[in-house]
Amino acid sequence: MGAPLNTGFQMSTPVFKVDRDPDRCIQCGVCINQCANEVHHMDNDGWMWIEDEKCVACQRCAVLCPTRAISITDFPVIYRENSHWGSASIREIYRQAESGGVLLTGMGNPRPYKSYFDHLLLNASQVTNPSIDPLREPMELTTYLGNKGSLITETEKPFLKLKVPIMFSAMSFGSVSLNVQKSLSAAARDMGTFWNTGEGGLHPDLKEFGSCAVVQVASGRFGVHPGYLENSAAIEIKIGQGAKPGIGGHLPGEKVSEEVSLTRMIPAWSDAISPAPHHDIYSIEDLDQLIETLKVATGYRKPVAVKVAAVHNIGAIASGIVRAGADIVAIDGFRGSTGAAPMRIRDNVGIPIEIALAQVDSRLRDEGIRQQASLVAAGGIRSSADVVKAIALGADAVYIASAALVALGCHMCQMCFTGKCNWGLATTNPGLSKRLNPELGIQRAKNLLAAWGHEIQEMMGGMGINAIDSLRGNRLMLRGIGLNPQELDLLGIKSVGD
Amino acid sequence: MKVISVPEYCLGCGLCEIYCAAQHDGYDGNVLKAYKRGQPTPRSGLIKFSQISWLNTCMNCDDAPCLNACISGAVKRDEDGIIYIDENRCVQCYTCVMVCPYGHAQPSSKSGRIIKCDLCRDSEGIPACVSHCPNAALKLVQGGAEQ
Amino acid sequence: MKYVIIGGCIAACGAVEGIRSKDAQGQIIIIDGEKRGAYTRPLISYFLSEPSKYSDVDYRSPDFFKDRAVETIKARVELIDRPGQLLNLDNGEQIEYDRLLIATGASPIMPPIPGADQDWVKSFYTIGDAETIDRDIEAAREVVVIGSGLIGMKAAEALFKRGLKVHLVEKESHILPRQLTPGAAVSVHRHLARQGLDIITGEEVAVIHPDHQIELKNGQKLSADLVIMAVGTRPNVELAVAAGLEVRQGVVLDDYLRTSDHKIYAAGDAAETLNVISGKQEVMALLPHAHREGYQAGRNMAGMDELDQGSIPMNSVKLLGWNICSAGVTGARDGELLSWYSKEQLLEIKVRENYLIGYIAINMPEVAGPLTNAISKKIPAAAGEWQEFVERGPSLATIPSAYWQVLRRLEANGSN
Amino acid sequence: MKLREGEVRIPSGCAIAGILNRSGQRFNGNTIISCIANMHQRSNGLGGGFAAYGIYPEYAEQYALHIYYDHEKAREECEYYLNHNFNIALQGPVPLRRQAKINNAPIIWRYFALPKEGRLFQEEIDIEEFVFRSVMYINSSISGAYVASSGQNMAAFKGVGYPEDIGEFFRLDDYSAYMWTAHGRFPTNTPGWWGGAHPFTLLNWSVVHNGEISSYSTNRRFLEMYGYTCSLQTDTEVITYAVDMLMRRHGLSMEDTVNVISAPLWEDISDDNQARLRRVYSSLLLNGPFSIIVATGNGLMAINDRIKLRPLVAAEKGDCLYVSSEEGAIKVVEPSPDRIWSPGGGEPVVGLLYGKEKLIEPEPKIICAQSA
Repeated sequence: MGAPLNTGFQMSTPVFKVDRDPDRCIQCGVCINQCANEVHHMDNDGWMWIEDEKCVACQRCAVLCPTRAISITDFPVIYRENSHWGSASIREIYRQAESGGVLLTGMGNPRPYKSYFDHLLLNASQVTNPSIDPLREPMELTTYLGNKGSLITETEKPFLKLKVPIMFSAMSFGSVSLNVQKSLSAAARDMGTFWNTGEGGLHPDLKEFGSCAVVQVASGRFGVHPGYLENSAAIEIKIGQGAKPGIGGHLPGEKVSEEVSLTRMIPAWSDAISPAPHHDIYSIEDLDQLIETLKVATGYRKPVAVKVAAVHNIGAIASGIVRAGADIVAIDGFRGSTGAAPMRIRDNVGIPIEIALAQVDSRLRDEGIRQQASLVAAGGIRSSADVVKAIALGADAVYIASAALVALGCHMCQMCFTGKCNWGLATTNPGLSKRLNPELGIQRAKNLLAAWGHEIQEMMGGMGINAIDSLRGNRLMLRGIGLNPQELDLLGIKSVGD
Repeated sequence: MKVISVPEYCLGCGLCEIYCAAQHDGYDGNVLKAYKRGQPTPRSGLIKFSQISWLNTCMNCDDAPCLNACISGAVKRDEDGIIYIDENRCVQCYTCVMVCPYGHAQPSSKSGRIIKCDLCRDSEGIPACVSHCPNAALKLVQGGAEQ
Repeated sequence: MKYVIIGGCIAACGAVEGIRSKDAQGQIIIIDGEKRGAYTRPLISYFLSEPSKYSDVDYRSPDFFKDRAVETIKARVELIDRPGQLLNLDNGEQIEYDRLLIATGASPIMPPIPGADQDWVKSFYTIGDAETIDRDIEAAREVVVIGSGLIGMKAAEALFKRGLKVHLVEKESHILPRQLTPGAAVSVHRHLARQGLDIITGEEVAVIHPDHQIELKNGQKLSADLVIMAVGTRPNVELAVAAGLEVRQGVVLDDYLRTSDHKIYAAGDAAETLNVISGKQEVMALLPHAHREGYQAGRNMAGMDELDQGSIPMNSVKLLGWNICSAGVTGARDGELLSWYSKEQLLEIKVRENYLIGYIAINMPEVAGPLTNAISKKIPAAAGEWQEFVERGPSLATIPSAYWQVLRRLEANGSN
Repeated sequence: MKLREGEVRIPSGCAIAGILNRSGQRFNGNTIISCIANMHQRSNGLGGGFAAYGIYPEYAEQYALHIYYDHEKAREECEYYLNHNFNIALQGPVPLRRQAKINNAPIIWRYFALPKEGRLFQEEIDIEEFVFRSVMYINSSISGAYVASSGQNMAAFKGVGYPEDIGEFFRLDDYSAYMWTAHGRFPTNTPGWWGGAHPFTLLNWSVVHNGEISSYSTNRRFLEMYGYTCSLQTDTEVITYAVDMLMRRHGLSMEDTVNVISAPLWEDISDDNQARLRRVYSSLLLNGPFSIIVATGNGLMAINDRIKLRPLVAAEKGDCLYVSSEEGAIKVVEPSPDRIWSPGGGEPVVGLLYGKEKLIEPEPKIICAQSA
């Protein structure tokens, strides 16, 4: 059994160094009142001091400092590194030797694995056909998600209509503040797309945003009740998450406030732990039953999505999910983010979304069942170019979460699990969560979608395409750069120059 | 016009006061110069009231008590409806202070004369406190408060 | 509609604004016996202290009346002919009115002290008085000010600033008896005395001898080149009395600021208006009130039927660097007295059943405005909140939350 | 090694033209040759071709399979396959006029044939589907063989060269048809392969096309899910298959087919059927610049992409309907038409033989998606 040491002594030096330029500091105290980690201090006699070891480099103080007096750098004392033992490895061992615990972390996999999006290039029209100017010509981004069927004569299945092929991915109330959900839900509504409740129920304040919500049913069943399912646009069964495939959700007790507890229907201030598997899904036929159950429960009026993490055998898994009756398959790549995950899982489990997506799309086409379900790609989408690439690889739409949080102010400090998010996002502390004014948040999120929408239109216009439908699975619009033949084959694309 | 606070989203960070002070007295918004070279004085004070806070700005009341009470004509209203202080006329009787329901108009610690929010009427654009609030907790709105 | 206003000062200006806020066309005539137009009476002490700096004491811009199409007649009214709705002027003219406002103001009281009729015994009430005194003190070294009300105190301060030796004689037991409690008066007294003012309280002037000796009732003698009489004012109600209107101390008004003749209104220092704390009609001769009453009377004369909201006694004065604000009830009998003080600061509040009914704030301008308003708007606090306000240290952040809620600063949406 | 068309996708510009006599009166190939020759500048000598309807009245019930062979071995292999599956009424080389401007022609044979009853019974499919699958098989599995056309009472004549020279080469003045379509090509490299020329045909369908379908990969991958093998990598092939799938296999009306391939903008869609069509067949929206003429034995339909990025002109004179890339080409053969107009984007020009109501009939069977 691990146990904390009986000393406050720490082997490691601070990770970051916080510098205050005395020539610029006016002792206004903004840094002090804004740092939830209590890095900055001022004594009654005006003496200011800093605790570097508490700094997580969230940049809140540096951004708000009116005189730009604060700078945060890597702490200059480096470990005696070698190419195998990096300073992070060493520091993590110190931490574990002191705590005896699993290392927790937040946000997405930061390790330098290959990012395939960065090895894909897009096409543009030259001479043989005209590019289309999106400022002068219509440029359609409208996307429908669901089981399209193959024939017009079939009864139409329920679907989601997106005005922009980007949805906000699952972030539960609890992992993020209510103001984050208020921002994203209203932005989704205004922009004609959808947000996702995550596994945390729907807060009463957000009832009116149920019609643009994908409500999640996950292994903990937190917040799930008939009214929750009914007040939704679609239901998503969450099997796995890209940041932590194979393990359940974990909301640390510090974030389970009274409101969170009511919304999730769990005790306050206790850890909310979703089981690793759904205990009613031990195989694919069980998934079939749960999908059918949810459809019956909502009168076949709502599409049911299944979200899985991108893992090794994703093609076959996705095929099984479609055959089990899912209308939408969401695949979450290994760059996907989380509010809290064991670091080793986040950094070492799963596969890239680009490869997974290409494999799933091809597999479903090979099996002739691609029309039966829409594909939503998630996990590490950073820009409109990533969106275009994902759609060209075969996605119908994408989920964004990290990008949405960054739009709301996230500075990627990866400390979501502490509940002390200085930007008021990954926290339920009222004093911190008020730092996101939804009025601003809504506009920022809307701006992001609008900006990406414009950029997608520009790229489509360049390719001579004026409907996003014609980009979907249009892999001729992609070329690989710096990829080996096997990677090109897996992605189903040609190399640049070919 | 007036600046109103949204206490629900006021962080109490105090940037409004800092930028307010730096906008007046000829500092022209230069915070560093104002605080390193001068004695900047904010026109509006931040009130931290238990869990919440707000900036105590002037409501530019329609029937402004300060304007009615001023014995020397130092409190004036301009063509935009902004109430401001003609410092040269202020005799420091503090009658305006005594009648302002918000406790907004206050004597300057430097001159003893009254200073108050004038919506940065001498500068371009929206008031400094509004434009520098990191959380949109301050808004410039039309209309004055009833008194 | 033809409006006539007797008097041309603060209440008259308010009335013009009030009438014009509803009636842009009606004829307005002001009959003003003063040589000078509307000026700010409290400024005369500033003028006296530094005439070159404070020569401009006008209340409104020179074109104020002209811009509002107001005709001014420099004359005195001799008689109000109510049945005929006529005014007889001392220049022989007769003016008809549809609505009449009596804004005749007040006059200083000259007590019957032997020797008070000498020409070096002055009142200090008009700009004319101030100009005369300014001339007379060129050669003077010592002055006695009788009365330590606001006028007396400001006169004493102005003369002190001019370099004269000032003796202040107050018959009550402490200075500013209408504004301060004995306790609060002590600190102000000390502050002024430390600066060099000679203050004699609980004493009266018996005789003003022609040899410039001023003899007190206790036999003490003061010498002075000049004596300033500042023992108070009395409403100018002679016209109202002669016209048969109801008059007590001032002209008696109903809730709409009408006299017993509903075509005739009154406002300002000559009138009795509602003191919201006492609930009684009183003469509260204060500049902000004069303007407010004039404004309200003007609106009602122009056809509105708006109840006068009343007001409270309040004062703000600065004496040799110290600011003293007081409002509401300061007398000893009413409510619970809570006090807070630190170096050169003092706050006394009077609380009755969670309502603030009075305060004295010395060098505490931060909280004065909200306290005044809490009294005049009768905003109740929760039990114990006023006590907490004092115990935690008075500031805007410790003012009872109920107050801010009424001002809508604590609402969730924060909008006004 | 240079890849031939079918192994590489080649963008090209083009001229197209079509003439239909709605009363069914036949006329020889000189008219359409004059028409397409007028647009000489729109081709570059690297591809030209024609589709002719009504040319084989004596074998009207037979499927006229025009097949190109790279070598005799391919012919042997293909004929072995045909003999196994079809009863062949007549076979032989297509009459040609050898002349200097046309080189490197493949071996060109034609077969008038009907599927063997026994084979149809074995496969449990209808006759058209059988022919369709046979064509797919020959094109994808018999090396060096390529089916140029496979319809009834019609044929495609196409090759590498200017269209007027190709017409000369195929002796089109010897044929009479009630409907001709033509194509002149401007590919951006040297395909040198006759199979890659237009029109592209399948069963009675023929398609001539000017443009580049930016949605090619999307359309192709969708069609491949339904058993279409896109061996040519040409846009025209994809268009033909799309129309075949929608109209023949899924039984959509002509209007609905247009609502798929040249779908109106979402903002212009008001009725739910149109919206539904876009949702189900969003992957068959032909995106990018094109003008096409789709023909069957019943008539033709000419249509532009939905924002009209390529030229298309139509004209009428008496029983005759003319469609062309350029007005001038129509005026060459009909100097005074009754009506001449330029159809808007996504607005079809339809011409049918008198008495016909649809491009294909009888009511087609609906054949569902099949797994590979």
